[in-house]
Amino acid sequence: QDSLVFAVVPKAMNNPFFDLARDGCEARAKELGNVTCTYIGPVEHEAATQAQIIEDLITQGVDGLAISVSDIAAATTVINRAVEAGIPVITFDSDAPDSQRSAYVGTDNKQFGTALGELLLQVKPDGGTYGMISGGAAAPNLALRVDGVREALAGSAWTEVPGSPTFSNDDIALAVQQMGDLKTANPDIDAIVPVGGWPMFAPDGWKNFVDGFKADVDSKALALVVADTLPQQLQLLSEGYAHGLVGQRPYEMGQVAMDTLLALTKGETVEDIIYTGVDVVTAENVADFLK
Amino acid sequence: MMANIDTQGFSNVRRTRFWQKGFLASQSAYVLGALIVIIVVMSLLSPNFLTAGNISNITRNFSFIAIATLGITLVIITGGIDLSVGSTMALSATVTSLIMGALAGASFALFPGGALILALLGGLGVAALIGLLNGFAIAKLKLSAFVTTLGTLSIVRGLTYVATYGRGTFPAGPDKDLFLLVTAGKLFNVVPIAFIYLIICAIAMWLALTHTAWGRHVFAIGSNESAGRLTGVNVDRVKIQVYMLCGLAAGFNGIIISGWLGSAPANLATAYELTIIAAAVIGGANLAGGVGGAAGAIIGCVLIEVIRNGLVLARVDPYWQQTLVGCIIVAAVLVDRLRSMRNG
Amino acid sequence: MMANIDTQGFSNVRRTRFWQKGFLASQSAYVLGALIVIIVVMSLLSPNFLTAGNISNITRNFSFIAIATLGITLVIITGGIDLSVGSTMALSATVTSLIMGALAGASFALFPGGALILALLGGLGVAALIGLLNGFAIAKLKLSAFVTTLGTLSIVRGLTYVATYGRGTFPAGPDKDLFLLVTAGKLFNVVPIAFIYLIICAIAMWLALTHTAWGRHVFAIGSNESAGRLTGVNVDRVKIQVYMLCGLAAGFNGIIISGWLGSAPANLATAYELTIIAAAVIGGANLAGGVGGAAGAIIGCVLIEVIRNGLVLARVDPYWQQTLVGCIIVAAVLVDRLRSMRNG
Amino acid sequence: MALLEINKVTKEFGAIRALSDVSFSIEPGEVVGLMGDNGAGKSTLVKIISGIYQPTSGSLAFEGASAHIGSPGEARKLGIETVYQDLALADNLTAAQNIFLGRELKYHVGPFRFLRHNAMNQRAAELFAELKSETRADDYVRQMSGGQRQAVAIARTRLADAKVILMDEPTAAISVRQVAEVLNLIHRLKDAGIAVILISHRMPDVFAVCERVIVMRRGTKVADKPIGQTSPEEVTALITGAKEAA
Amino acid sequence: MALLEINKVTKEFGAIRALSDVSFSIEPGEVVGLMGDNGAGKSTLVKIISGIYQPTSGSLAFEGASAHIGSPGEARKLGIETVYQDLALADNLTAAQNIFLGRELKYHVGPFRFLRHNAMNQRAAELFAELKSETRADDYVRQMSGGQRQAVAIARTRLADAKVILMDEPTAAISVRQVAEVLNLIHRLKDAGIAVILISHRMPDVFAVCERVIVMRRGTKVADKPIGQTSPEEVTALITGAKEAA
Ligand SMILES: Nc1ncnc2c1ncn2[C@@H]1O[C@H](COP(=O)(O)OP(=O)(O)OP(=O)(O)O)[C@@H](O)[C@H]1O
Ligand SMILES: Nc1ncnc2c1ncn2[C@@H]1O[C@H](COP(=O)(O)OP(=O)(O)OP(=O)(O)O)[C@@H](O)[C@H]1O
Ligand SMILES: [Mg+2]
Ligand SMILES: [Mg+2]
Repeated sequence: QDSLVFAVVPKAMNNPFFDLARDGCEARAKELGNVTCTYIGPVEHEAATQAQIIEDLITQGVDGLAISVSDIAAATTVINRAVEAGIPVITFDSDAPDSQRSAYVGTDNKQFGTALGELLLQVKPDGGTYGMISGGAAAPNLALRVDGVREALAGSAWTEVPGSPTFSNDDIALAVQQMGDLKTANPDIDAIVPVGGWPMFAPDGWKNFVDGFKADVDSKALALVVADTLPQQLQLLSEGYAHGLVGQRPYEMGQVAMDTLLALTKGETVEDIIYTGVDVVTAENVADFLK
Repeated sequence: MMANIDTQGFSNVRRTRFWQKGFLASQSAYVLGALIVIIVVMSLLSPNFLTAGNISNITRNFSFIAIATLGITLVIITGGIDLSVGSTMALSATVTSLIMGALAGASFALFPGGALILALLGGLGVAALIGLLNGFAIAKLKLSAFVTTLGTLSIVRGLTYVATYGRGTFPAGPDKDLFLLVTAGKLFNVVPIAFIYLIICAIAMWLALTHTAWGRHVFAIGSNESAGRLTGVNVDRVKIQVYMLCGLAAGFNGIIISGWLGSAPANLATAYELTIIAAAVIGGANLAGGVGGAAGAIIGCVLIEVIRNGLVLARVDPYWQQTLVGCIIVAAVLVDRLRSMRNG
Repeated sequence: MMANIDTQGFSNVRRTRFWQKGFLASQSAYVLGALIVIIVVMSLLSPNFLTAGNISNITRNFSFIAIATLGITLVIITGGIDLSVGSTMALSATVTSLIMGALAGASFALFPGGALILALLGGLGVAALIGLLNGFAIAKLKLSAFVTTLGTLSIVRGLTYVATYGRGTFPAGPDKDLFLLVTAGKLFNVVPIAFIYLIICAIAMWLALTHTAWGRHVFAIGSNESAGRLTGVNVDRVKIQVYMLCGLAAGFNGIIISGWLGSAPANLATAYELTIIAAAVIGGANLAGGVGGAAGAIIGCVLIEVIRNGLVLARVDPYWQQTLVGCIIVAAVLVDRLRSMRNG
Repeated sequence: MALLEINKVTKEFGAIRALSDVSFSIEPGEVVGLMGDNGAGKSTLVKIISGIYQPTSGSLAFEGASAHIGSPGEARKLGIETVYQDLALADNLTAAQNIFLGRELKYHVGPFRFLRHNAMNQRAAELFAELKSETRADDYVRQMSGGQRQAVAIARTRLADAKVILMDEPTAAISVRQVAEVLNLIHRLKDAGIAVILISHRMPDVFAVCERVIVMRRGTKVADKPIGQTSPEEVTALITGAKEAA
Repeated sequence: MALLEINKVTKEFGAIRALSDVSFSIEPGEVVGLMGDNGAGKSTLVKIISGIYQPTSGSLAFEGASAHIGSPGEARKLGIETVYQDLALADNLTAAQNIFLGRELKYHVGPFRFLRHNAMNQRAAELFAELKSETRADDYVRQMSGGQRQAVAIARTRLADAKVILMDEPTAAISVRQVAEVLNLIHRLKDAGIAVILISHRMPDVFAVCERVIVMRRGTKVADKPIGQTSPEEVTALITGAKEAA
């Protein structure tokens, strides 16, 4: 069989999360041999640009598309166009369920948020006030996570502070600044839950913030439960700079995306929804993840 | 304009050669030359580049920003700037979607297309209002155009998020098909309708700029605002009109994009303002004011889109694409140096 | 400057009142007034606003963009613009991190701090080089500053991605602690060291602008470039120097941020250029050239950071925050109208 | 009834009092010379009459009625036309375009009005010929010589249907023979009943065309005399302050 | 040996030939008048000598050696100083700052050199007093009257250590008594061995100070005569083209 070109389209190329998905794709493509993984997307999170790039990829005649959907309705339109052009399409990380895509590979974001909330309950069952930090205000998967957290904590002793979530627009420096702002605005806040790993992507900025309230953090008076499990986050957790992490598996998403697309080109049927699962990491099991 | 009536009898003045005047002596013409070279190179790099499908894609894509670029070119000719175009595109599209949705659920029935017309009026009305506020602050309160429109950039984007709670909207209701037809349709199944709108707008703008007193005043304001004022030009009114037109163009453009996407996400057209201004400037508009035109604006948009599309099709490493886009943009304006050299 | 030596004997000239000249008659002073009002309002809205911890946070946050704002103010005074500052911050931080990492693994041993010095030189060198290229294209090739630096914005950001394959880097190696100390440390455990750098840079800039021939030439170029050229000012050299200083300031700022973050992500400082330019303009720099100063640049940065921080502390609905930021920025420059009214 | 009356007009710019309590009046068809040293306030006075500046105190009356002239547009509507010292030209337009700026010739096509390019160019060329100026109507002002620019500014006034024309050093940059044409022009304007205020540093010109001369010194009016009752020497003494008032 | 020699200089701007085959030379300490109608090419010639424009063809020689003057800076270094017709002032600087632009007075502090603000302001005030000009050294040029601006441009040349000074209509906007001062200044320059090229439309001034007059018409030199062998009438005829050449 001739070589196949599968394109992986992230929401934004400036987000380190998608780098892991890319690495997974490329690694699996190499293993498969006859598959090339093309990773391309808009530099910043913006729906129309993503749609245009997908159109270009259709023109280019790629053999399969894996898309992390930036805007559901917008992506639905182009996905259907790609399918009409005979290109198998799957979504990953972020879904467009009503489109003609063949499968979704990734996290159940609602469940992901619920897991964050449950982890917080586990870390600090007696409750208090909490604030969240989100990324782009328009990202549907982040909105689902925020909802998930709220759902898990509904009926518990936890209440959300006003002004939450703050939107960091995926800007790491801004996310750390917002940690400080949340704590300053609500000096008695009992937990901060970033629904993406942004502030911890700046390890020293994070440490700097935590060091200001180290005693509170150590005594869990201030609980820190964060999304994502990138290596630097695991390191921080193992050093006691956070209480728990809930991670997606972007690397696996990339791998599974390649497998699924290959299966589709061979004419096989695939599962409609393929969850890659979540990892819940706390001080107890962090060593396993750090390896 | 007729040259010879009055140069007769000037012993030291030759006839102006055809390449020394009009379009051929403008930056636009030289950038057009660069564009043609780039098109040739791209078509050599990728066999798919000059296919009918891709040409139609390119046409549609540049039409998306080109109408807004026409609007901002007007503003730039008056020596101003408008950073709020991207946000205006988003809010205008959002309002149109919201109204369509609201009317779909309305208890009273409208004549067919009625909801669409109301929705379009609403979307464009908001865009015009943003332009009006910009223009008022700049012309009457004499605020810096940069700061004012940076403020509106933020205000309008914020309102877009507020209006939909960040979720974005999509056009719905009985008129949805009609909406898609008039925004994302293709004439004779080939020519994107957005391109037709662009051509109509461009011709209207060209007529207004070169053959009406209003256009003359636009250039006069950009060239020497106080001279315009002293000779009785109603500078404030023209400026407000120009910002309103720019807002309208951006809003119209936003609505068209949302039709093509079938959605009006709240982050629509984020950071488009720099691309749009760049397209205008590459096409020959001068940020110092007094220079610019419709043809140049379109050439600038085509250039930017051809580079973007061409590099994707040529399968250039995406990390290098951004670098190359920058290089080609600088190279394209560099050809304009040839002109200054030739004209001494 | 001494006013009275030569106005003696002009029967129709009074002494200039203290509020009619110098800083008090500048836009900066009026914006400072607006800033104070905003601070009072914010401290009423949120009891935590004026706590020591928050003041230290604010100080640090605005220092992060303020050094780059000083640099861009120089460029704006000459009548130019530099859109590539955000990208330069990122590349400079990335290069510094990369060199530190590479030297950590090097087989030869350096004296303590040696790796840091090399890394800083590398990072700042890259920043200066970007500035040099911008300056060269603008001064010598006479390209439009907007298009050139928009090109470098894209080129430099692309190179940052290429250099790390989009992954970002982390400062590492034996000198890491020293690096954190000189970038993110606090003097006497209170004053962020970034603030100290800012004050030093601002004083140096103030001295250069008001008390050296070079500064005078910077203003002359922005006020009337050809007049500068005609009176024998080496316009091209000054322009290139100004763009280099702007690049250096941005690079230095980027390195400081990366030290504070402990990370140099590839998307560091994305879209900061507009904020930075806005800070400069709000602080009184005029995009038309010839006006601006160090104090104003800092006031502009403080204003923007106070608004951002204050709205979060006041627990304003995050969807409304963006809208309010825009409104307050416009309102803050509106006070400058008072000045024109008072000066007739 | 005086055409234009200036009543105790004062204008301050910060610490500078450019005009203090200046009063005079002008009859229809009168040609008045306004002289004074550099910085005496002549241009400031012209700018107040033509609506650019508002007086700090004092008032104006036009055709007997008290007039508030808020903008150059309003001044034009009253019939006050001005040749500004800094010429007020838009560099990126041609000579003809500048001359017709704000009063373009148009033709109608349905509801639209389009420019009559040819007619305007031709008329502009005629005006330059009339002024004996070496200026080409379709050249851009940007690339014109100093005198050509001034010719454009003067040609503008020929189109206006004005009652009074203020000329702020109209002959500063133009050549010998055009100076003569401009003086001729002023004579013709006077014959047509149009009043002229001529600001000039050229004593012979003022004495050749003006009926009356007003001298300013450091913002105050120091003399206002029929030309027959004074002499160039006296005026010079008044300008330099050698003579206090007359 | 001639100080400055112009050799068949031609300058074209697109379709306009602003200068065609112009040649002349100037001796040290000579004062030459350059006259011609508007648009005759006088300012273009000045700009070629001062390095702003490069000739389309033809060459220059300075002090006997062929000179390529690539920029105004180079011209200044050779000892060519110019008062430009458009004055070349930076509006956002004060009069004193403009006068000293490019040759500021400084004092040393270690490796740094700082401006001597007071010294410059004082010297500028002296220069204005010398020119009998009503101009204040610490006023911004932006807010100055036309004549005050011109005074600033003239004052500049007083600082230079020049061999030849080109004055392009230096007296266009200044008042009567300063015109006399400028003519005095030219006499003093001549006495100091400095050559002057004076462009002016004021016949009496040219005849008062120049030893020789060069007349241009539509880009060509039509006359080059010692002042004693010609008359205002002849020069006027040459300027207008009534007389072809002399
Ligand atoms: N906008 C302004 N701001 C401050 N001062 C001004 C302004 N305009 C004029 N002046 C000052 O007012 C005075 C009068 O200026 P004006 O231009 O009226 O003089 P003028 O009589 O026209 O002189 P000239 O013969 O040189 O043209 C001058 O001292 C000038 O510096
Ligand atoms: N940069 C330019 N581009 C095109 N044409 C120009 C340029 N500069 C001057 N010209 C033309 O060259 C001719 C000579 O202009 P120049 O300024 O030398 O005249 P001048 O003799 O100084 O006249 P004036 O007495 O009015 O100052 C004019 O016709 C003018 O329009
Ligand atoms: Mg005047
Ligand atoms: Mg001239």
